[in-house]
Amino acid sequence: MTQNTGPSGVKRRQFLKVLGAAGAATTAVGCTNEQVEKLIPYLNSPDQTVPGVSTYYTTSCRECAAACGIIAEVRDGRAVKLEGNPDHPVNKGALCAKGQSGLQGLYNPDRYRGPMIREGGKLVPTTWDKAIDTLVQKLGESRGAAANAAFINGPDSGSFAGYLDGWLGGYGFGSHLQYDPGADLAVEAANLAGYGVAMPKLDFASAKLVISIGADYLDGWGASVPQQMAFADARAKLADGPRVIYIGARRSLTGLNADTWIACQPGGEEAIARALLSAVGGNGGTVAAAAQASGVTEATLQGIVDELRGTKPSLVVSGVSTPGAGVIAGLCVDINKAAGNVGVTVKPGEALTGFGTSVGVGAMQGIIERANAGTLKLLMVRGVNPAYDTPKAMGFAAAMAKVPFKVSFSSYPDETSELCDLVLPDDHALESWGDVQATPGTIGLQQPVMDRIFDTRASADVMMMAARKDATLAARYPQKSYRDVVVARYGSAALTAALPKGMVSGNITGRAAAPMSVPAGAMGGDGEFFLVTYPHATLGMGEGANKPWLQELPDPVSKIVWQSWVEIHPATAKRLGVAAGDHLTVTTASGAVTAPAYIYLGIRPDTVAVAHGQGHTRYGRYAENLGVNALDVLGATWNAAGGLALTQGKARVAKAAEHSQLVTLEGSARQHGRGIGQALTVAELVSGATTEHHELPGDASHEFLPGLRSPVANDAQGDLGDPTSKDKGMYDPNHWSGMAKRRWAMTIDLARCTGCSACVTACYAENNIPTVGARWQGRSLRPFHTADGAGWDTRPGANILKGREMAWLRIERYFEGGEDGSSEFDTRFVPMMCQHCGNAPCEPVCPVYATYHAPDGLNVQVYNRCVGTRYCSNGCPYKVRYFNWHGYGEKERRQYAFPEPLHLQLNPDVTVRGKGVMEKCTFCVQRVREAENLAKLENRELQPDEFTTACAQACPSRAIVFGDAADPNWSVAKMVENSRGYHVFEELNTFTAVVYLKKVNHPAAGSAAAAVPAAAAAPAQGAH
Amino acid sequence: MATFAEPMRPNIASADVQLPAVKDYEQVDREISATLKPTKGWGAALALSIAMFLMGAAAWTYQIYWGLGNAGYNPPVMWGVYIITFVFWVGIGHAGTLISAILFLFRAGFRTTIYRCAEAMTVFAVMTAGLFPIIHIGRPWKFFWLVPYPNWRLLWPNFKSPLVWDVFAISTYLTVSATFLYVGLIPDIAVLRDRETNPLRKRLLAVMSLGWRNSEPEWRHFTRMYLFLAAFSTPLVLSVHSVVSFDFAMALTPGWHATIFPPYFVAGAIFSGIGMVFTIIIPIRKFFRLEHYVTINHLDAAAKLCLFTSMVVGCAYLIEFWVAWYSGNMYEQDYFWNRVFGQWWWAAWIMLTCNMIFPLSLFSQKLRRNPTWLFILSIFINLGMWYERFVIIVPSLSHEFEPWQWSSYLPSWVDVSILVGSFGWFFMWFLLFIKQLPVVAIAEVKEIVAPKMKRAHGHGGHH
Amino acid sequence: MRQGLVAVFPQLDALCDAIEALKKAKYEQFTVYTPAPRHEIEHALKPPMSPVRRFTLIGGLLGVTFGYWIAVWTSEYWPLVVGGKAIASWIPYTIIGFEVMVLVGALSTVAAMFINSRIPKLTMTVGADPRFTHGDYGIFVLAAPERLKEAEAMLRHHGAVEVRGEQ
Amino acid sequence: MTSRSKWALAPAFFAIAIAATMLSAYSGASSSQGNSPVQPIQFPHPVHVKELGMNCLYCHNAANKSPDPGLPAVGTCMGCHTLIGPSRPAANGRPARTSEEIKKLQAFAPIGQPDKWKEIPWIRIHKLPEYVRFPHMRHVNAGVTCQSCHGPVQEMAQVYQNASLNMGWCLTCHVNGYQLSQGLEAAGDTVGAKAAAAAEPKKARYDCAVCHY
Repeated sequence: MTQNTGPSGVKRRQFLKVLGAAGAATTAVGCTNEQVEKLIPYLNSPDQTVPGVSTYYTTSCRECAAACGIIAEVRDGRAVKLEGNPDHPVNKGALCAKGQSGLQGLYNPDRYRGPMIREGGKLVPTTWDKAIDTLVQKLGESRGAAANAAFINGPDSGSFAGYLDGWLGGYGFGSHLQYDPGADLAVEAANLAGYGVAMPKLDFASAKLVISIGADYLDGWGASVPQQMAFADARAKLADGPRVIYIGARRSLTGLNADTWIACQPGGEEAIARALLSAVGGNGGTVAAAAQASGVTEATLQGIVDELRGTKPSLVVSGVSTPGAGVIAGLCVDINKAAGNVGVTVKPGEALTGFGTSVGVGAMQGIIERANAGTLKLLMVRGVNPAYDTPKAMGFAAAMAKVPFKVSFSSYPDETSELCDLVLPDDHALESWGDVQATPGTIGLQQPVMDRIFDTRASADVMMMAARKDATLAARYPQKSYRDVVVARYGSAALTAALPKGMVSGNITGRAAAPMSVPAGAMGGDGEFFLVTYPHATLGMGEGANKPWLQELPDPVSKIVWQSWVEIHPATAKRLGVAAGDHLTVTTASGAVTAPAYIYLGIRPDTVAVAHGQGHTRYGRYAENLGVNALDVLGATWNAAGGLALTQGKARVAKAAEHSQLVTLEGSARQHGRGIGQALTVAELVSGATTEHHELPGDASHEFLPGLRSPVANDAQGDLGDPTSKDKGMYDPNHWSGMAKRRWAMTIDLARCTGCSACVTACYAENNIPTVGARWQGRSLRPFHTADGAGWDTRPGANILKGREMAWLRIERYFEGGEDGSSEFDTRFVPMMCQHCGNAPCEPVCPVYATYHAPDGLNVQVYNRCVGTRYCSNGCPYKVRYFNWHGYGEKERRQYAFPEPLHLQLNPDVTVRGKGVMEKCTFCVQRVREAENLAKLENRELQPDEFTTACAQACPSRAIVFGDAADPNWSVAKMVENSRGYHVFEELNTFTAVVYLKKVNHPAAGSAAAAVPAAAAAPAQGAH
Repeated sequence: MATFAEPMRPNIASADVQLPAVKDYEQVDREISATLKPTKGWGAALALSIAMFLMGAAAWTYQIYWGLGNAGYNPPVMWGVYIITFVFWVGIGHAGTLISAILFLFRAGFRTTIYRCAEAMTVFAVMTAGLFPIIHIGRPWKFFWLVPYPNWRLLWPNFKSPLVWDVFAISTYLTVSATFLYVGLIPDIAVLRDRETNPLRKRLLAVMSLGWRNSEPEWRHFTRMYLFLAAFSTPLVLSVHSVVSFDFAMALTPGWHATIFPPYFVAGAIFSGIGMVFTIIIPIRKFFRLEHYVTINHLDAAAKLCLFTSMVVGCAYLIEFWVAWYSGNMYEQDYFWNRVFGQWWWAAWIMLTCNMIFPLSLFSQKLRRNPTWLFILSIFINLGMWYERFVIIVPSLSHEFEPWQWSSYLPSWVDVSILVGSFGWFFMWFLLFIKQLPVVAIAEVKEIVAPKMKRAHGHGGHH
Repeated sequence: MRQGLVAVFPQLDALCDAIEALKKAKYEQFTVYTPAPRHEIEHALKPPMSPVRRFTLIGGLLGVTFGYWIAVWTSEYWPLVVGGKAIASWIPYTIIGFEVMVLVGALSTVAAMFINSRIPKLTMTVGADPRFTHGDYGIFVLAAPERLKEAEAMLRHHGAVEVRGEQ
Repeated sequence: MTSRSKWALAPAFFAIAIAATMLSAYSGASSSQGNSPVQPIQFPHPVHVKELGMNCLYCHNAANKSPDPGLPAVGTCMGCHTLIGPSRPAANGRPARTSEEIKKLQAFAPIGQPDKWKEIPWIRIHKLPEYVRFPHMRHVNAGVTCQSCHGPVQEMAQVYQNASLNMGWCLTCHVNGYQLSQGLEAAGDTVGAKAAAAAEPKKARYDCAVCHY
């Protein structure tokens, strides 16, 4: 999967409209229609491509500022999968859920199919000629005065920023604004001031103690993938890894991955930071003052302070979202400096250079004022949606209405583009040229991986076309297209050589200016509760909401999908008489939102929290009319760097009359002593005491033997099989097919897994898993329906409310401890997929052999043989089998999951399952076969670790290892022998092929958990 | 022949069940033939049944087109109303075979007048049950893959799967019980044929009677065959519900994976079947004026059997709980707690009340001999036994090993329509049957009616 | 060339007396009709054991063999391992063997009854009378024409209410 | 008819029923075997393969390196047919001829005007269901001749589906093995077939998940 087939020359690939001779393998199982099918050959064979064989192109991910390198798998002219570029310094081959969902941006069914112009109050399709003429006319009308026009762009650390400013300058306009509502500008500003870079590399592995003050580095804060990799690498050092403390009012995913959570009152972080600064010898504050401000006991804070004082090296990260964030971020810089962490755990030299180029709402305020004053004549917006993602209280949409002419370069109809007069839809990043600064000295290249699918144009090309129609500017734009600009910038030969790697050395100059400095707002509001809002881990500030993979990906903390929710502490919920799903209305001076309550242990009793990302009124079929927009309750309050304060103070919370069932994948949040996610403390790990071993009273003891109990062919016959049997057929290791020589297996290291869920999206992308939560995918509620769709269950996530999600791989999130409502609870993230049991309970019950055990150790599901008795699911103790209740893969069905052109993403190597068919994780058998075919083609044996599954490939924590456990040269064969290994429900004698490695916890020195091995865990394990 | 004043306490294990009001063979022919005349009430019941059946058929058609998602499945509860109803109807069938075969072997005389009704019930119940696996899989046209036949894919079904055992058991059961019913009917059809005046009907009955003449060699082979069929049906009926119970017992699921399942299911099946026999026979004996054939003594004897099986079933319930506790297996313990006191308490208590507690009333002879009470009780038993299967299937699947996947279940309108439709289907066939063919076995009743003798030395009742 | 006589008896003991008399008089070919099987008739006739049981045995044995065979043969035909169980697992195949045994055994039993009773027969049977399916017993005697008179007298003597000649 | 002969009919009926079942089961009634649609251009395989000696891989050039065999691009056709036009004068002892089909081809692809070229909508003949993976390169590289499955294409004036493409048909080879000599025989290579007569049959995996996933 990592083979790069570099292009021989720098030219736009001549992919013709046709998809090649392969034909799209998108028909569902069971349809043996004998329609006349056409075979359309190419007119001319494209170089380097073989029909039916994937080509791989490197490019850069543009879904967030981190600028990861990606490889796009292109089959017969269409991109089918995005994977991390293993050679890229930022993400080293991994890719988060957001990045992988770039494909659903590319193939989004609601994309603008061509330019649009406002006629008679409505946006109507137009031609590019007319659109550009209109643009040229409007540019001409406004040119001259810098204040006449404004251009708001999304975050872009590439050279396009300079190019854009150059173009704007040509008309006499001022520089553009890079608006990023989700960027932590306070931290970027403090880092820039303190370290000289906006986002230094956080080297968790070098630290012994990590203190995060609200920095959600695993939730999408900063550069998700590299931080997560570094964090997982650090935790994988086990006993030598850092102890992690999280300080914040709400336990985010980062908080859940910390060993200790200090439930600090919003606004109290600064005092804690000051106390910590004192601890390392700086001029800070006292612990008593911190305890006073934060609502945390003095003893607890003293413990942290002492720990920081006594532990070197440490790492203190700030990511607070209050108006005072700038001060706290500065304090954290001071702490790291005073503790000598700079250069050790905080590495400015290896900074992530995708950051530090954006501005926040503080800067948007200027545009709003100009618009309201009537001086703004022309507003251009690209790659960002300010009408949605600025607080409603700021009145952006109203101000925008006062601008005489608004141009949008948005690819998707969104709240902003719908207000515009001209829409010039941009090519998707996967269809266009560009570059991005990845790390100091490394530029990530962005190239089109396929021909554009709609009548869109790269914005840079549009600007060029407009400029060429202007006599004064035409000379400055001699190139045919932006591609030529990029080629000229790097040189044709150099670019040709660099593209296979996807990177060139160098630094992009002329990027956006340093962050602004404005007076910070203050905490305020009245009410009983603090209100914390936070960017959704995958939907971000709403930009991911139109991608069904991200909507269907459970929030890593709440496990809620397709819905907004209000987090509330169990004790508070009890006091208010609120049950899960009861609606809560959160009211501030700026507005109110109402959403169902999610009762969450990881939030302070005096705080409620709402995630951003939902509540779109216009952003395509997958985003619209879902949940609420948390920006509705935020005022125009920002920090000293102009970044929006997501925590602004207090709010009133009242129980509303409605109730909605939570659209969650969680059945029970507790393991009930069943040992699914197991953990060790460092002390236990070091002493070798095997504790928290899952025991089943009354059952014969099964002492765990590390590794796979029945590694190769024997597992096929099982313990009960006749070992002397002469006729094992292909299950005989000496059979000519050699299949039984292999035992595909997997290990999952829970010490690494952070629960980020990138693997889940990778699985959706690889295996054509339908998303089932959209409103129109629900079931019928009565026999007769009217044409308007009444009579169908149109609740968001209606199928998921019935437990019918299709995710082959899910991340279970169990809490241990905290039954009394205390903040001391442990979280276990357990990725759960088909365990490929040696003795699989699902197999013998199938009446038609649709599921059976393959000689190479796979538990196979043959879709076309499945008759749909669903007995296998009843037999499965892991509950990892999923049934196609509706025709998700059938175009003519209401529940069709791949509306055109989303179906172009479907993996041609994987069957799209039809109605009435059972499906489950296959260990990516298509990749196994592809690797075998390739090896055979090259007349060689499979190489160890030659390929891996989609989940393991994507995992930013590198928690998943896949391979042939029967061959000692594969990594997995060593991993299965790890002493931390265990099988889930081992006592059932299923002999699974998935070995989990226990999580390792670092309890505070002197705490009960650290002192007495397992004592803390035992009561929680025993009770049920 | 003595005349007995009712009530007389019959001996369930003896053949000495008398029909004092039936004097001679001609009376049997006359009275039982008289039941075949269609009445308005029967027509209305048939129309209702057909309407119910059509409703179910429409819902099924809808489900086939739009997908199983329109049923109430809530994974991991992947089996729902259809499998519950399947087991329910298979269970109903068992009483018929018990009465016609097992009680025949045991020489339990009270079976004679009710067995035809029970056996017809068996055939139609199994016919109904057989539909449900086909409804359940959602794509009924794939069902034939469960049947072993040579094919160009060179594929065969998996004989290790309990579902293939089901295919064999249910199809064998349906074939054997339908055959058993039919061969038992042959002499009766001959009786009808010889009494029939309508030439067309007479011709039809002649074909159906296969030329049966009541000759002694025919009877000789017939009784022998009947004995062997009864001998085959006896282990068959025990095996069928054992095999059905294997559908559950062979899976690892807590609450299913238990060795007690086969006897527990067989007892439950017979219990539910007797309930259904009461539901059917009590109205029939009233509306067809057959009180002097199906006497209070017969009902009393059947009620004792009902009480017995109820106690067996109740015992099985208690043993399940006890084993869950005694095993120390946390999954089982957790599951049973959740079943009785947790999420599913209401269903479990419907089951326990209807199947364990209400039937205890049959310890009272007065109630045993009260047809009205027996009828009311039988409705509760039907309900309770449907819920028993609900309680076995749904709570187990919704509360398995993996807490993350614990869920709930609620049937949808499709499920309910098909359930109701199955009753329509069953009663449609049954109602058609009772007006075409005798609901009381004429020949067998003649066997227990004293024959005419020229010498007055009593009947030759020493068998 | 033999000719037949049909005698109708309203009473069972009359019939039995007639049977015994016919046997004593060495009438070889006569058929008894009865509305319901009665042991008295059997005692009088002492007929040979019905051969149905042999059919049952053979059918059952064939069935059990076929049941096991189809299960084992198809498992070996395309060996696929499920749940770590042996490819041909004879223990569960007992269920198949048993069910097929019952099926084939039961069907051969019925077939045996059909074959031995010579049904289905669609033509009118000589010597039968609709009364024999109602309340009366009957005997159809087939004998040389010269003995018919004697037979008729014998039958009437024992209580036949009607005796008629039948071809 | 005597009653004895009536009884003798029963087994005959039974035998007919079994025969009918077997016939329907094995006949492959659902196969599109023999399907031979009229193509937009009547491409004469015999002329190209037999007379001109072109290798299958010249046009179906991905067959030995991809799961898909590949269909010649229009440019591949025009590589020759730019020069070889519809009208051929008599030469080398061969008579003059006019080809309607080359005219059609050149209508799809006018010479010298590549921007006016249109795709040729060939009609698909060989089609496996979507749930079957058939990697052509594994078979071609294992020495399975094209004719083993596609039949004597070199003789087909109009291509038809030669084999049933049913699962049982696939398995015959996978389980019993592919006999190289038979494949060569089908390809018309009698010499090679004789030489390969002693070769062991080449078996292939018959695990379900080799083809179905």
